[in-house]
Amino acid sequence: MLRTQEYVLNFGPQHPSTHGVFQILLTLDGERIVKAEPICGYLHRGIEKLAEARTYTQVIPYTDRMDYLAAMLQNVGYVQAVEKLMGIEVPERAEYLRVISGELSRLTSHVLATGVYALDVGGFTGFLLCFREREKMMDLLEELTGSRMTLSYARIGGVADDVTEGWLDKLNKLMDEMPGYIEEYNGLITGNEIFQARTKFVGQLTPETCINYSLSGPVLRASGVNYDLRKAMPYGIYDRFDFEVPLGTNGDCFDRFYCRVLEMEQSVRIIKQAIEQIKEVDGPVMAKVPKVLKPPKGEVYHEIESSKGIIGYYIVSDGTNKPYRLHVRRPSFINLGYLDEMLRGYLIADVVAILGSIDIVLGEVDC
Amino acid sequence: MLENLFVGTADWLRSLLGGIGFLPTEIAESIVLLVKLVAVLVFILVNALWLVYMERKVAAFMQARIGPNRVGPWGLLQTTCDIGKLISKEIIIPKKADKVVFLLAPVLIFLPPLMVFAVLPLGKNMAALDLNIGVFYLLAIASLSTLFFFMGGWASNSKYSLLGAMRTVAQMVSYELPLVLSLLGVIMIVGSLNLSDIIAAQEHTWLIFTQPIAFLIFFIAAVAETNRCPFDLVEGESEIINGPYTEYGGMGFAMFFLAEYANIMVVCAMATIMFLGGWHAPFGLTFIPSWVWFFIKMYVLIFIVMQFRWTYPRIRIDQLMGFGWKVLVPLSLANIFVTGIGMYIYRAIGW
Amino acid sequence: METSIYAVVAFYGLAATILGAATMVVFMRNIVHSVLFLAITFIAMAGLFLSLDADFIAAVQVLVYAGAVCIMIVLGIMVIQRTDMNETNLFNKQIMAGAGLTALTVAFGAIFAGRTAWVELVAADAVPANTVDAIGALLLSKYVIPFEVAALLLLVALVGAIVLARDEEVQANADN
Amino acid sequence: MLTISLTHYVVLSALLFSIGLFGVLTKRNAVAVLICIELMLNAVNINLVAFSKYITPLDFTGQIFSIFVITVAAAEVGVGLAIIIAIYRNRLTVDLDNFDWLKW
Amino acid sequence: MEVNKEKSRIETAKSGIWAPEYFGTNPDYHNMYEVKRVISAAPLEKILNLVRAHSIWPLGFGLACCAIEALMGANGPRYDLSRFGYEVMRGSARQADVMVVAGTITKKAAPFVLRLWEQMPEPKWCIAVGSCAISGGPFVDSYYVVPGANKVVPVDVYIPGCPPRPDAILEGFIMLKDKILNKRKVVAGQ
Amino acid sequence: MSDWAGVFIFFTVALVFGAGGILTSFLIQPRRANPVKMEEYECGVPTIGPTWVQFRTSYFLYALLFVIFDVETIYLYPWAVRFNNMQIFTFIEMIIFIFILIVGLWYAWKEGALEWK
Amino acid sequence: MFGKGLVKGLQITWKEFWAPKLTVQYPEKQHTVPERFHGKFVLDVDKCIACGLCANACPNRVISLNKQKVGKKQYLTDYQMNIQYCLFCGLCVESCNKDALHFTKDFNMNQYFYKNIPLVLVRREAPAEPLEEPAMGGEDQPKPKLKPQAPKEEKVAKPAAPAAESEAAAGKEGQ
Ligand code: SF4
Ligand code: SF4
Ligand code: SF4
Repeated sequence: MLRTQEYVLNFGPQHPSTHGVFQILLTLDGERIVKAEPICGYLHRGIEKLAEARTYTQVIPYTDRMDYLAAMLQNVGYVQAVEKLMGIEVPERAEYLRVISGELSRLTSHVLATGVYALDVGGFTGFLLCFREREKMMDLLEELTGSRMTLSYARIGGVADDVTEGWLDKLNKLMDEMPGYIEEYNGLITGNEIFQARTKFVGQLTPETCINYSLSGPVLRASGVNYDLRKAMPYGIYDRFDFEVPLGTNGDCFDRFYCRVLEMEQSVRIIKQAIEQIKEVDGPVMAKVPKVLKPPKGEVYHEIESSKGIIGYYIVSDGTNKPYRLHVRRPSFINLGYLDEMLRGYLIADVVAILGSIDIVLGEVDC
Repeated sequence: MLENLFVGTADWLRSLLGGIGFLPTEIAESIVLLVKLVAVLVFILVNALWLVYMERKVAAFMQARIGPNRVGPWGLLQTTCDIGKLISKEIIIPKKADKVVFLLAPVLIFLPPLMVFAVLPLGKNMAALDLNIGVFYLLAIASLSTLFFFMGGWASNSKYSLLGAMRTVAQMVSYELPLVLSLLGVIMIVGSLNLSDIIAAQEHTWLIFTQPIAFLIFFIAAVAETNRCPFDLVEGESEIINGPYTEYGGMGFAMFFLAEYANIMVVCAMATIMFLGGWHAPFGLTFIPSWVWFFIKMYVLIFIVMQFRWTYPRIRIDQLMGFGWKVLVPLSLANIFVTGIGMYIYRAIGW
Repeated sequence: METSIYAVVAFYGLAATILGAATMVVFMRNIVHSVLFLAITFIAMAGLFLSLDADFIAAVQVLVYAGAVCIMIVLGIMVIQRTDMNETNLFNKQIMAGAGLTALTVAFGAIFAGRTAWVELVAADAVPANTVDAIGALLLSKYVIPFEVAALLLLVALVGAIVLARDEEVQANADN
Repeated sequence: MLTISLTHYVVLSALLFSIGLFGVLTKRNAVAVLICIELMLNAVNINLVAFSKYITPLDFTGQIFSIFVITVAAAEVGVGLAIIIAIYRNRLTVDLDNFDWLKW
Repeated sequence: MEVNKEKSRIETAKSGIWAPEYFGTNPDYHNMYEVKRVISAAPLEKILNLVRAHSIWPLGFGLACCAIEALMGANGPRYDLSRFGYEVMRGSARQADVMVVAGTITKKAAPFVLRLWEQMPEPKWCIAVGSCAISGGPFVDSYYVVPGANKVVPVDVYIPGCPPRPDAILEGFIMLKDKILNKRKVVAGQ
Repeated sequence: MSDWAGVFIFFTVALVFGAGGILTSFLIQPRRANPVKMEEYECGVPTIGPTWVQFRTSYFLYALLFVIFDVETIYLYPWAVRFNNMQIFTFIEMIIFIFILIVGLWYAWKEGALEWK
Repeated sequence: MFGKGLVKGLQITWKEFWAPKLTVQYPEKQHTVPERFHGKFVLDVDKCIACGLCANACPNRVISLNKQKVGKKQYLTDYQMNIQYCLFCGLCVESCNKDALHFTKDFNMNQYFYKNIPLVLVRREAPAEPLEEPAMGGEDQPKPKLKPQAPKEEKVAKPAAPAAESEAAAGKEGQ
């Protein structure tokens, strides 16, 4: 019996909804997907290789450029790895600042993911309204760090600068407003029946697959696996905060999306607690570290929970002031691993929905 | 005074031409007709430009921004600039494309909306033509645009265009049926296909009150027919780039672009005529000219269509087809039954 | 009966369009072009119907033929065409025989037409303006049986076509 | 010459019919044959409507019959295309030159 | 010789394989094919330029970090590129006027960037946003990064920054507008 | 007749408008040929395989259903026009007519012809 | 259930339609740029001792400085930032012990031509004689921020020669 002719469609690299330069070679039968072949590497910049020619401090700005949506989390992951390697104690206040700016980064990333997802399924207004709040957060980040996206705020042994006057109050105010905004996203995007029809029970992932494919972040938690490094293996000072890990049940696009929305609420909670606690903590934001960092020979692996999943830094030091080898476990890349099977049997429109729900960032995928 | 602005002008022109004397009446009539037609053409173009501008402004306002405001006063000339630019932009005819059909599609795409506007009464006695089978004419002409969309997409000979074209055809075909069937209720009540008759029948009660379901079906189907959100799969930016007109640039694209807005105007005007009483003034507010009323009603509908676009996500194609065939078609058939039975009861009670 | 100059012009123009487009339908090498010319034929034919005072039929012609049947044929083509569209509508081996047969038919027609005593049977009345009304009335009284039969015909066509063209998997299962 | 009479329509119809017939006999693509059948049916319609106008303008017999013809034509195209699709699925061709088998 | 080079360049854009020797060697390589006009009158051209300058539709494609700022941020509620009428992001290269190269062009991406550029209809412009697009930026010594968009396409306006603020992007668009309106002045260095 | 002449004039005007637009554009646009430009656009990479691809039957089935129901409407409209001055008998005739077609719709539904494949 | 979310959405957009707009009309007004913003660089020439720490701290070798020994002191003759390679990370500013290098809030570094992009912060001839010790603020001292002149070709062409524009002599400084 004959089937219809299958044909190959280039989905990307220049496509409005591949979140950058990502290409999927879709083998289609009508509009159904028979096979999907993700092609990445359009943004491979060789950051790992470049890091070998830079001193430990100089690598920090490069980590920004991997997951440029949540740059602070990348910074923190890297500097904590180096600190682990060198055994540096980080001042209390710096830890708090890292948490605050890190969670703020996570918020910007999640807000963007929410908005972009709305755009992917066709709701333009949701996208721009999310940007409205993102601008406010970026303002705060900019005031703190001097850059809007590529923050380079963390330093080995602390953070670059203390907060400015009144910054914490502004932040507190924004965090007070956040639940209202999230409510609005829920009204505009989450609660919309068309949106739910588009995303519910699409691209489902079982907990087993998630674990087998080493998926992490909201993608994993949407399938109901309670694994958030901030809770499971608290790093930094995350054990001091009281927050929940939102979990999904179906592991479908909707859950993945909604997990992010819920995580935003938790981030707001963490930031508010941190603001309360940091007021008690005074002191320097930078530990006493030598001008030229020469970690001892050895290797270290450190992972933290970034906005996309677990990001791990593996550093090999040969005793000089430059890393001998740097390798990054990039959650976006690993989360993409199951894409082919996830897409099979769905329609073209679902490609966008599924890809959007994984929330990749190409700088991180290709590194 | 304002009421008869346009009708009066036409009459004046007619008498003027008649006054010349040597022109046979047929020629004079044709000239008047031609003037009317050109007026309608200009009207459509100006409105389409305005609608593009309005769309961008509405979008901006719903998204906490301002929208075009630099070119001309309040940015009013923005779309004019866009069209001017598109005219002077290169039209690329892909090598593998079917060149004649490729160029023919944008030429023809404006035909249905323009021809439909020929019969729409935009005010009291303000139809360029008054046809006996008005409604049927509208539907027949409107059904043509499917073919033109297909031509455009097919001739481009690129996969996204072809996908878009197939989607267009499937979608427009599916939603034309509820559109056609929902109007049956109106026809049953009015008993005529003539648009003037339909409007006249609504002098006291708008048909939206007697035919609410039909209106709903009509409106939804009309939104889908014009490929607007949430049914804008055809040009679903995030899925198949630009659908049938992926390969069109410059004026070819401008034609599709303007035709889309002209189509919105057509369906909103149709809905106004069929269900909202056309140019009849509500609450006896007759001091406002009839054509103003027509405009107000039409623009309210257009605004709603735009708000849909800037609120809703896009529906998926299988859901779209399912919704059309499994919900709207049975519903519109049921509406016919209900209307028929209702009218019998109405007659039996003998009001 | 004297006809106005406009009607004459309209008739000849439309007739030329119809015949020209129909010829192109036959001679086009690309089947989609054939369909597009078919659409032109249909639309011109609608114009012809208008000149015959059959406005309803004209609208039906556009609605059903140009708006629906053409689309269906085009979609049918898209479903069965696997390769390039050029060279999809060629003549078969019997082109000469076909041409001969057609010529023969035309000749016979002409002969018989020539032998018929043509009387200009022209009814005195004009066609009433409101054709739809009359057609509606007639359909539901005089022609009610064909009317219902038409419905049955459509049903049978629908069922038959679906059975034939049903989706592949379903048929594959049925075959096994 | 300046009158358009019934004869004109009949001749037009005959010509259209012949074109259709020629197509039916000579086209290789099965869809093209269907298209040409449509042309022939349309030729019939011209006759029907013309006769209706010129012979029985008040009866509408011709017009109503042309509606029936249109119905039949639509059904015919539908079923015809479905048959072609079914054949295509089995034989991967719609070329009538290859349709010389007697059973599937 | 030149023609051969041009041919190779076209081959590159077709094949999708980065071949550095075809880029950037001839500064004028984008003008190999001459622009043809049926009617070209200076006053008409002036009007058209006026119109073009106020309706620049960007091609919606982002390469890296800068795209978030240049294409999304500048379109966002606060900066609102749409005030100038430049917000109509076209998905298809056929309808775009300006190519905003926002991000790192890698060797894998260069051919498709070039292909998109070539597929854009005349007249077209290019804005390079961010250090990466200007010169390879932070990754200039990487083995996989093309040092600058101007190796691939002719750039009209450079917007340094990593990433630049959306304000700077707006400024860049305004500069492009000035350039379209007043090409000679800009070229002559004011 | 004269009304329809108006329609014809409008048809011509619309055609002239469309053709005029495209022609004007061809007159004033700058053109620059280029082999890559003339290739089809597909997200910036060369396309793979033939571009006129084959589609599934479900598209055709929708069109088929549409044709059948469209033909139905040409019966329904004259009926609807006459509806006001008709006997109950004709209404029942119509119900039978519609019912027959609803059976068709139901059959298509049952057979999965309304499912998007 | 069906319809509630749809109506809610319409309500929200309707509300937003009348809500105040956030847009800052850029060329006329500007959104406030914070103090710490990493924008254009300025060099306080008087403070700079030409130690080269900043150039060393930079991850991408953006800063190229030339110095001459005048008397006992190093005299900065040339300080150019090839900001086309810059990450705007701030490591250089942080590393400067003398607090000579700063960011400004000026974000506009746009250029029409590639060769105008590098920021020439200092370009001057070294004086033949060692200056008097309190020479700061002398009349013929160059201003800290110079109008960029046409820089030397080889400085600009770090990885490869710029391709696009070769025709014009000098470009337009970003407005
Ligand atoms: S210039 Fe900076 S922000 Fe822009 S793409 Fe390059 S690394 Fe990313
Ligand atoms: S900001 Fe960073 S990249 Fe730029 S010059 Fe300073 S250290 Fe170098
Ligand atoms: S700017 Fe500062 S770090 Fe750089 S050379 Fe001058 S004094 Fe040294």
